[in-house]
Amino acid sequence: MEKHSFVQRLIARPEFGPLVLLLVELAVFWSINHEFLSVGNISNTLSFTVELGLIALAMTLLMTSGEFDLSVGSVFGFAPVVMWTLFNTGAASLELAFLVAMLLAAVIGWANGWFVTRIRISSFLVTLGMLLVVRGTALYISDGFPQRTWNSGEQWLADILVGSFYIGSFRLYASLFWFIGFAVVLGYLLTGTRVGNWIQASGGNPGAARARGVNVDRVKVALFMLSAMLAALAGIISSIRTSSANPNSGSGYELEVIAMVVIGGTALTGGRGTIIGTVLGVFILRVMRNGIVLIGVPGLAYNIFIGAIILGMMTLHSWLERRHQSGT
Amino acid sequence: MEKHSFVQRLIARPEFGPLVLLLVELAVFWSINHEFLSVGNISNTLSFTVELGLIALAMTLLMTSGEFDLSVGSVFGFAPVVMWTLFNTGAASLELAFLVAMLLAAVIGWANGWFVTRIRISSFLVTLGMLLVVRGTALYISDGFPQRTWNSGEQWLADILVGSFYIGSFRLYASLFWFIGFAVVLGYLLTGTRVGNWIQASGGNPGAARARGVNVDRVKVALFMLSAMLAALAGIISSIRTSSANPNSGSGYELEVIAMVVIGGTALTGGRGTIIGTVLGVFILRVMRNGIVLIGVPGLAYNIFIGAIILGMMTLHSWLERRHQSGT
Amino acid sequence: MAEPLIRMASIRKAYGRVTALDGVDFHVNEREIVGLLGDNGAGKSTLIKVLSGAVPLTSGDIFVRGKKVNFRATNDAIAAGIETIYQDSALVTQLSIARNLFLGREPLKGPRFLNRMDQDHMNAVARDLLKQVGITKNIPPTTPIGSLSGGERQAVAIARAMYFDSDLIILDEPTNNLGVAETQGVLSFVRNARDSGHSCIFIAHNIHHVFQVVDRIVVMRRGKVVADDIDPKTTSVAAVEAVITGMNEPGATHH
Amino acid sequence: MAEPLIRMASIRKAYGRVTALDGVDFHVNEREIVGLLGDNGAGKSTLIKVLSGAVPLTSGDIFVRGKKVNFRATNDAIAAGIETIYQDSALVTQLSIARNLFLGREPLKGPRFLNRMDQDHMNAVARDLLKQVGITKNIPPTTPIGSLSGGERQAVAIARAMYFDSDLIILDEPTNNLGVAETQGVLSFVRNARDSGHSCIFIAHNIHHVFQVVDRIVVMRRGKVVADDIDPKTTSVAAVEAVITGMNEPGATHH
Amino acid sequence: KTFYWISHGSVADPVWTYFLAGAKQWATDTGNTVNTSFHEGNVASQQEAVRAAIAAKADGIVTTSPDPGSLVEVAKEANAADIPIINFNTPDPQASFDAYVGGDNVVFGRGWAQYLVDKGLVKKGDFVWMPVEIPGATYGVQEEEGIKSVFEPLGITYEVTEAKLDQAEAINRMVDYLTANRQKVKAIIGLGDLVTGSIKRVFDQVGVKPGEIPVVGWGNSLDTTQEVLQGYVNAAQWQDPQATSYVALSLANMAASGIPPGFNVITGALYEKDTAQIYDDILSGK
Ligand SMILES: Nc1ncnc2c1ncn2[C@@H]1O[C@H](COP(=O)(O)OP(=O)(O)OP(=O)(O)O)[C@@H](O)[C@H]1O
Ligand SMILES: Nc1ncnc2c1ncn2[C@@H]1O[C@H](COP(=O)(O)OP(=O)(O)OP(=O)(O)O)[C@@H](O)[C@H]1O
Ligand SMILES: [Mg+2]
Ligand SMILES: [Mg+2]
Repeated sequence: MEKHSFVQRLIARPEFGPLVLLLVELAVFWSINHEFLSVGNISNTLSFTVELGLIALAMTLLMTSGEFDLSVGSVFGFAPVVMWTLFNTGAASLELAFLVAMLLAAVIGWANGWFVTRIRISSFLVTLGMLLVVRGTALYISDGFPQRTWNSGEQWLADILVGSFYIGSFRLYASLFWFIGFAVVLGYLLTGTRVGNWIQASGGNPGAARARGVNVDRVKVALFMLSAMLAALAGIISSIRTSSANPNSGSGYELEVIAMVVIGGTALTGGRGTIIGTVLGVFILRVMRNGIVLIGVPGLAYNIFIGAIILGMMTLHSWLERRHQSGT
Repeated sequence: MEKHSFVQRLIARPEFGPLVLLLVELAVFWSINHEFLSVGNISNTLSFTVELGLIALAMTLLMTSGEFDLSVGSVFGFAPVVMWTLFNTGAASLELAFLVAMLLAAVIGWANGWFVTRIRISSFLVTLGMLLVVRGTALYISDGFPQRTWNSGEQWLADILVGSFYIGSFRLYASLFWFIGFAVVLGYLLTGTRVGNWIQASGGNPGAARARGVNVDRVKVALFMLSAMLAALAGIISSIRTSSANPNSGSGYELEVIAMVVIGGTALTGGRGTIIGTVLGVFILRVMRNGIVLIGVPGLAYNIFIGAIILGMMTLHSWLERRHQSGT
Repeated sequence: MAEPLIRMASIRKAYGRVTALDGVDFHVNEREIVGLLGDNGAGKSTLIKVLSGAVPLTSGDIFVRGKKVNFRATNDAIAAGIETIYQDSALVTQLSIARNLFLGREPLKGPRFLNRMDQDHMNAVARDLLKQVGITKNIPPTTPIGSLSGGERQAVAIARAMYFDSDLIILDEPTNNLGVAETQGVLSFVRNARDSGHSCIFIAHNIHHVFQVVDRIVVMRRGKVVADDIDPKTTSVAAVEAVITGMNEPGATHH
Repeated sequence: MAEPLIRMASIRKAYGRVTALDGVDFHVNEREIVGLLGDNGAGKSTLIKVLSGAVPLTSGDIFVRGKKVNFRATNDAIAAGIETIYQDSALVTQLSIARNLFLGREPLKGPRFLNRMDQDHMNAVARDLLKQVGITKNIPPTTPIGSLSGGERQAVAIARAMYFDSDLIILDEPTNNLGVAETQGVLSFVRNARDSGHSCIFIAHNIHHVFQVVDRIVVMRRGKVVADDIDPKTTSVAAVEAVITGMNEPGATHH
Repeated sequence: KTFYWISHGSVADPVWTYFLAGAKQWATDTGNTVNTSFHEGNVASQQEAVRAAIAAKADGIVTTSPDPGSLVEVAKEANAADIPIINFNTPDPQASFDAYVGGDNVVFGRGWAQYLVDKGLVKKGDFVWMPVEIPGATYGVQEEEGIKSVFEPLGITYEVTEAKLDQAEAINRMVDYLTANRQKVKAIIGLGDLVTGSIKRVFDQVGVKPGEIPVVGWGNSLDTTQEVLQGYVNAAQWQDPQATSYVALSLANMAASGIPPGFNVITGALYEKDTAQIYDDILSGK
């Protein structure tokens, strides 16, 4: 009963479903257009993937603790606007401006957490309200004008965050290593540490966790702050890479990020989360968007395909789950 | 212990919080700009309110049963495009086109319900996928071009749905009566009927409801269909009133509608819902948007105000709730 | 002898790799109260969940009055006359006592198409039932379940079974949480059930309660039925305890 | 006599308009096992929820070893040495047995800043505890709570109280759902608790269980303490039952 | 006096920033109050805003047209209430506006297509890619109409794709598309300012040299003026966004003072590398 082979153990893991989905997806797209796995395309897909991925990592922990955050997209747009406004007006050095932007993000996350845990408003309403406030503030302080970033060329900070280099003809961004780093740290945090146990308990049965002396509120506030700060970091990385800090960038990311996390196998209702699953989920969605364009779907039908593939993949996913549940 | 005055009973009702919010809001806006309560402005606010309100009514029932629907906004845009495309190309009479559009909406709702109840995918992913498919289809069939509706002048169907008439200088749209009608019927359905009891039980404890022989799946599928059909009706009403059927209209409505329902006091997690609360929630949000434009908040700061007011009002709400909970 | 009311044959149920039921044969005759005993995790709850259609079985057959049935949902079992009170009491905490009592069987009033619930009737019946089940405190039937004490909730679940008569009533540990008066209420309810022509499966860890009311005792251990015809009138409590823990078996080991 | 370990004075607790506790005085001495009895809805669970900081009190004072305390959250009570096993068993169904056992007190391994849980240690302890509490079946400690039977869950909750020693252990109906062997495990655990210097509050509807282990019995009825110094050695079960149901009172009425 | 400036545009669209700047400048210069609002293509919400302005007894309203025909009713109501209502940026001849200030998207679209044809950059059988932020939004639809009238008779094919109003997303989607269709695409028409302004970053990412694929499109942003100067974009359309707002408000003010405007003001110019510096200077506020 306790002796099962490696394959059986792999199949029993909750991440097995998303893994199969990703492989199927890669195989299908590749068979239609071999360019799909070309060096140029992979490098291109990776660059944007990790930016959304950073947010998804933090969102995984937050959703495991039973809350979610709709304001990440607006923080993604807000933080770079603050940073580059400060820098471009000469009010601060780039390092200081970066710190100020991250600090503001932390405050936003803290405020989200405060409303949710103290005032006990549902995180849907709190973060929806915060989304509007933050997005509005970004527009207001920038007067709607995008901030220029291209005098960032010689900055060590910019290099550390998104410096790109080539391995052969393969262009890699430093941001990929940030993503890998955060994935490893947060994955370890969730599964291997005491805090990870608290996060899962906070989402699974907050009453029980509180009864055992876990400070559920502090856990949630910390995760809201993490989520806002990673969103800010992702936004700053993106602004440097695309050389523009537009107050509107990041709109609509919230739903996409939540979709990535859910496809990866994290429960929408809290208590169960997986970082590996999220990493797979991030790739599943990004590869899908890239692949659909690459195989030449008509432009206006783009959304039809994205939606249909989400539905189709989740059906496959649920079928895989059920098969393994009813096993033996 | 069972003898409490009318006031006490009013305060104990869950709808008391939203009611106070609405009154506070009306008072504040009116004190800033007296035009706010002018006949013209009230009639203007009402007309758009009821269209979003129709969707919110159906969403209340759906959320009480423990699910929600992100695809309503896209159905709102899709249904009128279908109807007017059929009519304008001469493929069908207006009545037939209307029926076809409503039927398609029913099919969309049924599909949502099928994926959620049969395949057991979370309604977040299902309706997000459906949102994309439906929006994409609307774009695709219309090639992105809005459909004209102004040859609708002489149609009885258009009159029944949105015909407007004056009471003194007060302009009323027939759609208001549709809203009132649906509010009464659905309110009665939720609180007074057997089906209403099933809806609440399906959201509160689906296992228990199933154990008692309630067909939870059928309840949910029916509510998904209701939600899609009311969204389609609202979209058609709106297209006639604004004389344009744009494949993009309705985008973002889903979050606004859910916010209305939640502000009204319906639980995001299911089991508890109130139609009266939703009607109040609809007015709270619409009045807010109208008032903000009227008192002359700068366009770029608009979102800041909306967000801040949502947060402020929910704080007040939660304070009212707690006061009454802890009362003697 | 006639076909029993319920017959379950070679029932197997596996949750993933865990085998909860391992070839169980079980029957209940007409007008019979069967006590189902067994240690924690023996498979009692799983057996009755299978019987009431709440979980699908892996293999095996169920017969009701000799006719093979295939329960795919609780509705099917209810339609076949099987009513169940679950251990993890299946109430909707947000709904009122009366609405819970009648959930799935709400009485209607007025024209059918209006689908109007007869709330006055529901409240009146609920008030009565609460008294019958032994609750002396005056709890309004419109109180939501969420604000009841543990025992009061259990009493509501019991009251539900008392009201709707079915051929077979299954009670999974109904006396847990119950006070003295309420426990007596349940036991006398079970006794009355037989007299009014019903059958009953009674699961409890308190062997004394079981002995007071049942006609026949069935014992399960580790997913198997190990004794299925113990007569409480001719057997001692201690002997039954030995069967439950497996002490009576030759070469029984205990760690 | 010295100050008692716990003293609660004139405790009132109202849920909205429902008064659950109506001026309760209650104390527990050092090394004392107190049995708390009372009918359903008498206020027992509410009393101990107040004592463990789970719900705020409306008025009244709590003293621990003579020092007035103000429990605003369960953390405060745990810090003061009060450990509680709730009736509606407070486990996280998604987490494994071992993770539930150590929730809030996870042992660490390696450098502190790594915050690394010592999972091997946790699993080993969990395995031991399950045996101690009477579960003979071989359940891996990594099994999620969600796939345990009702009694197995209760046993896990008990095991948790056994492992972390506190000055006062509160058990709210701990023997519900438990089989014969497991019940004996709990009762002997309570007896040992006193010998090793702990105090204990034991709530149960099974008066026989209570009689077997407690030093003193307190009875509540309708939010009030109606007897607070019954000695189980000198009183009969029937007499206590009469106090619980209120039959002993002059002019007691019963509907 | 109080004026309402109501736009169907999105705050996310850089060009609207310049429209807004013109309105603000006018408010500062004249000392009047201008209440501004954006409605992101939502017809119902825009109608509501215009009616709110009428209810508030505004001295004048300037508004864009989200969809031809959609403001016919409310324009009548404004006329009835004796409030001047000026249309800008997107025309709607059917509505009873007092005047129109701005360009004509159909004409712009035709201009771009004609430019590509006249310069010999595309010929029969060629394929032109036309990214747009929001397919179905009026501006893109009208431009497509103009483009179609030139390309269709010549047998030139084209495809519209969605880029989204988000810088990173837009770049990403455009890169994806260009990677897949690099051989096929003979020219690009950027139907909006955000997509045209992203061309340089897209070309750099995919490895297309400036000028390798001819590009025309909107030119109301600094990104685009720079792209024209550096040779990524061949020709770009200037719309005078600030001036459009400014003049529209001036007309409204004039009408409010009892002088009815009896004329429309048409704006716009297509610029190439040689004149791009002028617009670059305007946009960077020099
Ligand atoms: N959350 C709540 N809201 C409102 N009333 C409540 C709530 N919890 C308990 N009550 C009421 O308080 C009273 C005492 O409840 P409590 O749970 O303390 O009883 P108990 O003595 O533990 O009963 P049992 O033996 O049935 O568990 C009950 O009448 C119950 O209805
Ligand atoms: N959902 C589930 N998933 C996996 N295993 C399960 C599940 N439910 C029950 N089991 C396992 O099946 C076995 C039998 O459980 P069951 O609930 O039938 O026991 P029981 O006899 O009712 O015990 P108790 O007296 O403690 O209620 C247990 O070992 C349990 O671990
Ligand atoms: Mg059981
Ligand atoms: Mg209790």
